[in-house]
Amino acid sequence: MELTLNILGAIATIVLAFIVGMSYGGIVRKITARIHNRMGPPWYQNFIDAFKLIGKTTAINHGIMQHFGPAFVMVSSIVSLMFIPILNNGGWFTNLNFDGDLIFLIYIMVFGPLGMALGAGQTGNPNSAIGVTRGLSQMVGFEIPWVMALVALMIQFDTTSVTGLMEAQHETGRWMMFTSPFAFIAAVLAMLGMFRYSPFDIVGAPTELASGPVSENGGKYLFTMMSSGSIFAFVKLTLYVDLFMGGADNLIILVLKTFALYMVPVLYGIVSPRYRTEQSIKFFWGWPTFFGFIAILYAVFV
Amino acid sequence: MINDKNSQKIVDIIQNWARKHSLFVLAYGTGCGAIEIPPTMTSRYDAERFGIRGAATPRQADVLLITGYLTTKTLKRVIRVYEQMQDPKYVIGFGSCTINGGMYYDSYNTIKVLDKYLPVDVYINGCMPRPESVISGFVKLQQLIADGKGNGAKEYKENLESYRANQKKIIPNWVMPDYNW
Amino acid sequence: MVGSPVLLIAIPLLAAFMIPLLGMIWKELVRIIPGLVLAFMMISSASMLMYVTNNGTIIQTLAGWEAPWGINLVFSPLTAFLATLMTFMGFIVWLYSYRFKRNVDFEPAKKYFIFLMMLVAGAVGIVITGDIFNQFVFIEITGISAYALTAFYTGRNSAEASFKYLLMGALSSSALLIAIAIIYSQLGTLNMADIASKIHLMPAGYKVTALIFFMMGIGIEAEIFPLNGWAPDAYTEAPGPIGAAFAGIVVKAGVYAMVRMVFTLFDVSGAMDILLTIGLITLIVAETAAIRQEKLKRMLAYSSIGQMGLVFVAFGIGTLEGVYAALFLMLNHAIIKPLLFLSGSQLVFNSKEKLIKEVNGLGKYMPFTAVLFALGSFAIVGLPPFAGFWSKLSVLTAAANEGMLLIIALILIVSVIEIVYYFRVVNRIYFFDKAEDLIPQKPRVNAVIAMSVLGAIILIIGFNPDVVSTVLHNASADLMDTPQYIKNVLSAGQSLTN
Amino acid sequence: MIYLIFVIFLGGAALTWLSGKIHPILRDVVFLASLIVPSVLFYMNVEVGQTVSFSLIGYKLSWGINYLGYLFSYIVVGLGVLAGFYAIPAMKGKKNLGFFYSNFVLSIMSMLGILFSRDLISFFIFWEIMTWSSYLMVVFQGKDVQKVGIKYFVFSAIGAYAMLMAIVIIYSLNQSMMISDLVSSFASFDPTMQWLIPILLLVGFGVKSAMMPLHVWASGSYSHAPMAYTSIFSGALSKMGIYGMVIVMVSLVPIIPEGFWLRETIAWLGAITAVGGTLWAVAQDDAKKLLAYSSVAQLGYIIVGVAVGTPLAMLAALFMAVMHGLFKGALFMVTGAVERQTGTSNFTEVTGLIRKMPWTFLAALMSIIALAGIPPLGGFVGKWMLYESLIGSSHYILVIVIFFSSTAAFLYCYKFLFGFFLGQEEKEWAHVKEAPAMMVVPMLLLAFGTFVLGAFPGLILDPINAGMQEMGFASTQGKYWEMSMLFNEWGDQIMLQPILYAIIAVFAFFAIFLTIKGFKKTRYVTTKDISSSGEVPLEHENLTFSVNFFQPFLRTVEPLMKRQIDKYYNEFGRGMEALFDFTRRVYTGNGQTYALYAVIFIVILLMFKNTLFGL
Amino acid sequence: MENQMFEILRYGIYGGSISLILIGLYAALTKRSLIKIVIGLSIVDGGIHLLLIAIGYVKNGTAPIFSPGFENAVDRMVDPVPQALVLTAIVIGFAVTAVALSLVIRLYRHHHTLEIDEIKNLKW
Repeated sequence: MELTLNILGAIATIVLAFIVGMSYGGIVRKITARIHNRMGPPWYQNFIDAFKLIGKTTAINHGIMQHFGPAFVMVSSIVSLMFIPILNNGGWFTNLNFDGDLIFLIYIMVFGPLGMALGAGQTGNPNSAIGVTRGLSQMVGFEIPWVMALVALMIQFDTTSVTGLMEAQHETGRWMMFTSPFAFIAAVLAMLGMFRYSPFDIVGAPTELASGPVSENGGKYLFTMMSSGSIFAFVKLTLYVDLFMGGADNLIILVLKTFALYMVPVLYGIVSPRYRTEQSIKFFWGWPTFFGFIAILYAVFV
Repeated sequence: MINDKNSQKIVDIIQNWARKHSLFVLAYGTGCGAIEIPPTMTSRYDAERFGIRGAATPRQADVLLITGYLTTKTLKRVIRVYEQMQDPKYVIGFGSCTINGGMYYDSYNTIKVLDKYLPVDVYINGCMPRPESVISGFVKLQQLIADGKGNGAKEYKENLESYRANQKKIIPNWVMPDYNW
Repeated sequence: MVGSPVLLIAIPLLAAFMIPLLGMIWKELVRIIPGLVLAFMMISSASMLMYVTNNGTIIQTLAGWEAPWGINLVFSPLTAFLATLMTFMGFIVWLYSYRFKRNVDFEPAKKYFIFLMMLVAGAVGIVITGDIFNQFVFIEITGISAYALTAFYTGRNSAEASFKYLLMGALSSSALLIAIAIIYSQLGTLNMADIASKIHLMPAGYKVTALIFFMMGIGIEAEIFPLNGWAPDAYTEAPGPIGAAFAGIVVKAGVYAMVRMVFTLFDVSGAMDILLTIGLITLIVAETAAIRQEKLKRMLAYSSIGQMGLVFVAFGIGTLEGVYAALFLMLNHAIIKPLLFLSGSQLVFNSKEKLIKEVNGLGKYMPFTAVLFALGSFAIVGLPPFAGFWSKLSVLTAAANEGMLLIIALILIVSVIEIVYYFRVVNRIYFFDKAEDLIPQKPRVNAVIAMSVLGAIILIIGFNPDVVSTVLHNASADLMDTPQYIKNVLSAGQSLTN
Repeated sequence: MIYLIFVIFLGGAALTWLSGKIHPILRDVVFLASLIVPSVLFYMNVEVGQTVSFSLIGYKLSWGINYLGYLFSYIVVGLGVLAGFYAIPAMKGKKNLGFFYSNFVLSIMSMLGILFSRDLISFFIFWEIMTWSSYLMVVFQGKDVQKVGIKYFVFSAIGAYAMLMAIVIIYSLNQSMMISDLVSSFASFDPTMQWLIPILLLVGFGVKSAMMPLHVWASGSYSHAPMAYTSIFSGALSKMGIYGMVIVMVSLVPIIPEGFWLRETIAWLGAITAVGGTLWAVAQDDAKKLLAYSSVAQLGYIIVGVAVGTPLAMLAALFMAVMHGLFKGALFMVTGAVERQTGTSNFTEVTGLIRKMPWTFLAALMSIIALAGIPPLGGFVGKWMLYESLIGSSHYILVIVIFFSSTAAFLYCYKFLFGFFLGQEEKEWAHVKEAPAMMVVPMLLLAFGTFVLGAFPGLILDPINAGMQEMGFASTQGKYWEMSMLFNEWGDQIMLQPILYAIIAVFAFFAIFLTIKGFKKTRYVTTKDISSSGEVPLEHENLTFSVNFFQPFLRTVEPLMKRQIDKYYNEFGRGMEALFDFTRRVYTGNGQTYALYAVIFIVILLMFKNTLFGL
Repeated sequence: MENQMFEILRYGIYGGSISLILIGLYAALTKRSLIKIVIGLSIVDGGIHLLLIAIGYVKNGTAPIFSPGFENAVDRMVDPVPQALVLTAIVIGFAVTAVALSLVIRLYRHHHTLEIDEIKNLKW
């Protein structure tokens, strides 16, 4: 019985993440359009796209890795979702989150890009492989400040568990973005890269690489990629909210907080041109890393 | 349940609705008409409000937009791109050149009637067609899809041999992989 | 016990002069007689070694004159050990050079074996004599036969090498004579034991001067640094087995003479440090020179000099352990370096310039020789489980027990250099392509036997060093125990009259 | 019994060589038997703590195995036997195979001997046997022998002689060669020696484990040895350095006053090794070189763990050592298989083998996932523990450095998979077949091992725990997670099944979804059928992207890679050779000069006799 | 007086022999001709032999032979040992010189010169 409930809860979580993530995507398209002084598509446009992609009657692949690549990506998204506390008090969305810690999350989050990279590699499309190399290079860039921020938190609260960090946050009663501001700055700057909006969209660079790693994926493959991307966005946002913004007591607060956070990379991206790979790596190893370093010093000495 | 005709119909209706509202366009800029695509997509005319969106590769695209005249040299590529697209897929012939050759009616190296080589679902008349007419063409396509009449791909598959014959007439050295479907 | 000490000198000398006569009877006797003589010497000295180990030193006086007056031969554990080693090496060299060149004429073979006999006799004489002038004579016998053997090939280079050797040798004999003159003028005796017992009577200035002249005189034979200019040339130009004989026999005799002088005859306090310093300088200079050599035998020669430096370092440590280590090193070097010379000269047998690069790829064509050369290289750089490792280890422990960390470090650094040049050659033998025009020489059966005996000894000592440790312990104790030596000789406790 | 094992090894080595002259098949059988028989005897009959003692020229020697050695013996024997099976088809048709196989056996014997040594002398002897047998393997293929082989051997010799110096110093202080005596009396040595001995020993072990300034031999040697051997060279032999380092770090360093600094230095050296190795691995175009540098980097992590030395860090390091043996062994085998089937191991030449060599790919994929430290495979467990231990012991900057390196490792991980197996299927490699089963099975077994250990790390953590307990750590049996002050939610559970289950469930669901959805309409197309702007790539057109693979990244990190320590060594070597060339000119070749030397010698001695002879 | 003279003479002989040694050494070290070098070495030998004899000499010495009428001359006998030594040394020196000269001949055949500076094929 408990198991059934757990599974139901997990499914509910996934559905929630899917819906929220997809809606955010649509809303972003809408906002972008408004900034461009356009009408833009409806906010549910992404759902329509996704549904259409399922409805594609044919699909091709170049081999087993391309076939299963999207599944790898999905594993990364959903498993990390399972290990992240959605709400402060758990409830329906508890899942496995008491077992999760940050190091595990960092690594399981890499699982997806690797799967995507394998799928992209198998297609034999040079654009895909180039996109992948760029993506991996950029990942080396933004992971540094991100991990520095996380390490700063771990030092400060003596735990690597997400739930542990959240509890600590509750005890102090203040959001971590205020108790450890430098870590927050570093993490947010790293987040810019994580979401791959411009100026860090070199990976998929539409006019240059023909959408990069996914350029050979259509139909169901693209659908899986897209929905896992949406879930993943939700995962990342929730994680940030959990860590830096005190988590959320109910879904509405969660949505508000994640949405507010989401606007940072989106709005920054809309008004930015695109960095080359070197530039983006150098960007991440510059100020964000510096802030990360300050955050660690702050955590050690304050 | 899938075999049940009625339910299949319902599914079709829903799917067609989705297809109609989500057109990923591969704008193959074959001729001068390509200049009309940017205004169509950007702020002034904003095709995205119809769910029309650019696609980067044929694998992801639903609509192949042939913008203008098609030289014999480009035809091969266009056929290739079309065949790489996933079903269901649609072709829009853009401008007079795709209908009857337009101002290139007597050119030795353009094809005159696109329909002989690819199953065109919607023609957009004009030389050049303005973005308004492009959008109206898309709306027409959406209607066709909603009615379940956007069957260009099916037609192409059924009449593949005649299409191939026509194509091979234009393209002398035919070194292409066979159509996968 | 077979034979007696005097026979070890008399028989080979006699045989040396009998060889031409016997050769008239049957030409093959020229080759066979030396073998028989050397075999007898080997067996005899080995049996006496066993006797000495069990029963103590044998002192043999010649012509009935008692110790301080007459000449006596001392067969103590140390000298017995060295004599056995030398005669054994002599036998191996004979075995190897039984038909050194396939179509060598009668005349050269005759000369070769005459001088080889004299060389062995002289070297054994240096070791077992108890009289410094007698020792001088034996040094000269060894020297003259060595000059002649160096010039055995009639090429221009061998004459040049021989002349350099001779020049230095003449200086050496002069220095020795001067030293003998000084000692005799002060103490009026030439017997080693007698000198040792009276040395404290000698004024310090004379004593040191005599020691210095001795050091120079014997140092030339023992290849210490500034005096060893002749050595690389002689090793390079002498026939391969003679190079082996130099490394295995002559130099060992020189080293023995040197340490007997420093440890037994003179009680000069600073001599040990001088020995240590000279040894260290020799080691470093020779090994660094070896790394840049282009000729194989010349490289081996420098390596040999370097090893002698290491032996002197070990002696210079001055403790019983140091002496033990030095003797162990001498033993190993006397086995391994001849193996290298023999197999090395086999490898470059058909090449004109005898360059290192001419051994390229010979591992495939001369598998046995190449394996033995590689084995020798592995052993001499001190890789376990081969013989060289144990001696290196004992040197290092001896030095460590005296707290000489810097010296340990230097020895080890030099060992790295050694590894570089030996492995360069081994690599060339096995992993390079053979030069087109070089025809590999097939070793003859006797050469193979000679080399494989040495190889087997290397393995045996390597896997079980205990087989030699008793002998070495006795020998080192013998060298360190001067009063016992004096007592043995002067009282002639167990003298043998003949 | 212990003697018997080594006698069988030695005899097996000799017999292998001899039987090679009779018949190749006999040789293979003898070879395998001489690997397997002693191993079986070892596991059946030898128990921990059982020792035999004997004495050799005055040194008391003793052989026996302890728990730590038992742990390492798993790597040595397991990898050795598998690589032995792998070697037979892999080396088929090469020359001098008798030599190769007997050396192989000797190598395994020497490694086992190191683990058996309870005294320093036999430790050193086996160490040197290991060194030269591996050296002979490095130069076995005869390419670039002088450069690579000599470099390897010189560095090994420097390490070994540093170790030998430490050994003789220990002997002079202790008059005993037993390791246990050293450990018990180390505290009574004077502080200079307490510093000197561990540093010398660490230099020795650092060379074998490719620690930073001593690592320059590694890339060349790992890539030049036959791959069948490199899998144990990198997988097991380098672990001997780690084994020694563990002993030093645990038994000696804590006793040193201010030994903290030594720990920190070694840890930082390890971290720099990891970063440098990773960056250079990313820059390689040859699979062997890539894996070689990757080994250097992985050993860097292990060194960090050993040097930090908290119980969790030690647990992590030992776990990673075992894991590294598994996955790096498998990866080198994969490279060997690819090289055997295609004739090259260069990424710019080989592509798209996934459908030609699916099983090899599977092994490569699993090993790479383990290497990258991605859950659920075993590599993750080690990295996880390492991070936690570093954070727990306040090595914050070190964590970042390690993390940087392991993130950058994804780059070369992907390069390896992509270079060989993914990408365009070129016509040139159309004929390539899957490697023989005898090669594929060992690497699949190793790869599967990473999977098992990822799900059930307790299997190997228990032996590690036994080894650590023996070295004086408190028992951690059954509470590995609690050791981490940071994270103990998993209580006494030593399995990571929740992760595994979650991953498998999700993966299975979506794999099924992707497969079933439109099953009939899902088609496979060739890799030439890509959206290349409508252009039809012809058969001979090479569309593979493999040159300058990570150019932007490398351009970014160029300043870091400019400082190549190899260059300084080369400069130093050249300088020394010039110096030696100069000094040997004292031998002018003129007999008179030599005579003059003699006169000068005697004059100097006579002039300074008072000072020199202490009159 | 006579004693003094004898001592002076003795030291004169010592000095003479040492100067012979030095002269020979000078010749061996500075002369470029092989023949002269060999001659120099012989001179050194001669000096040393002289030195040895001088060491053994006793004032008004007689031959160390016990013969009728000279039974009490033991005190006046010169030391026989150095003489024996010198005899041996002379023989050895002779042998060495002979070998040296034969080598010189051979070197001359090959090099057509006696300059020692020219004969440096083997070096370093």
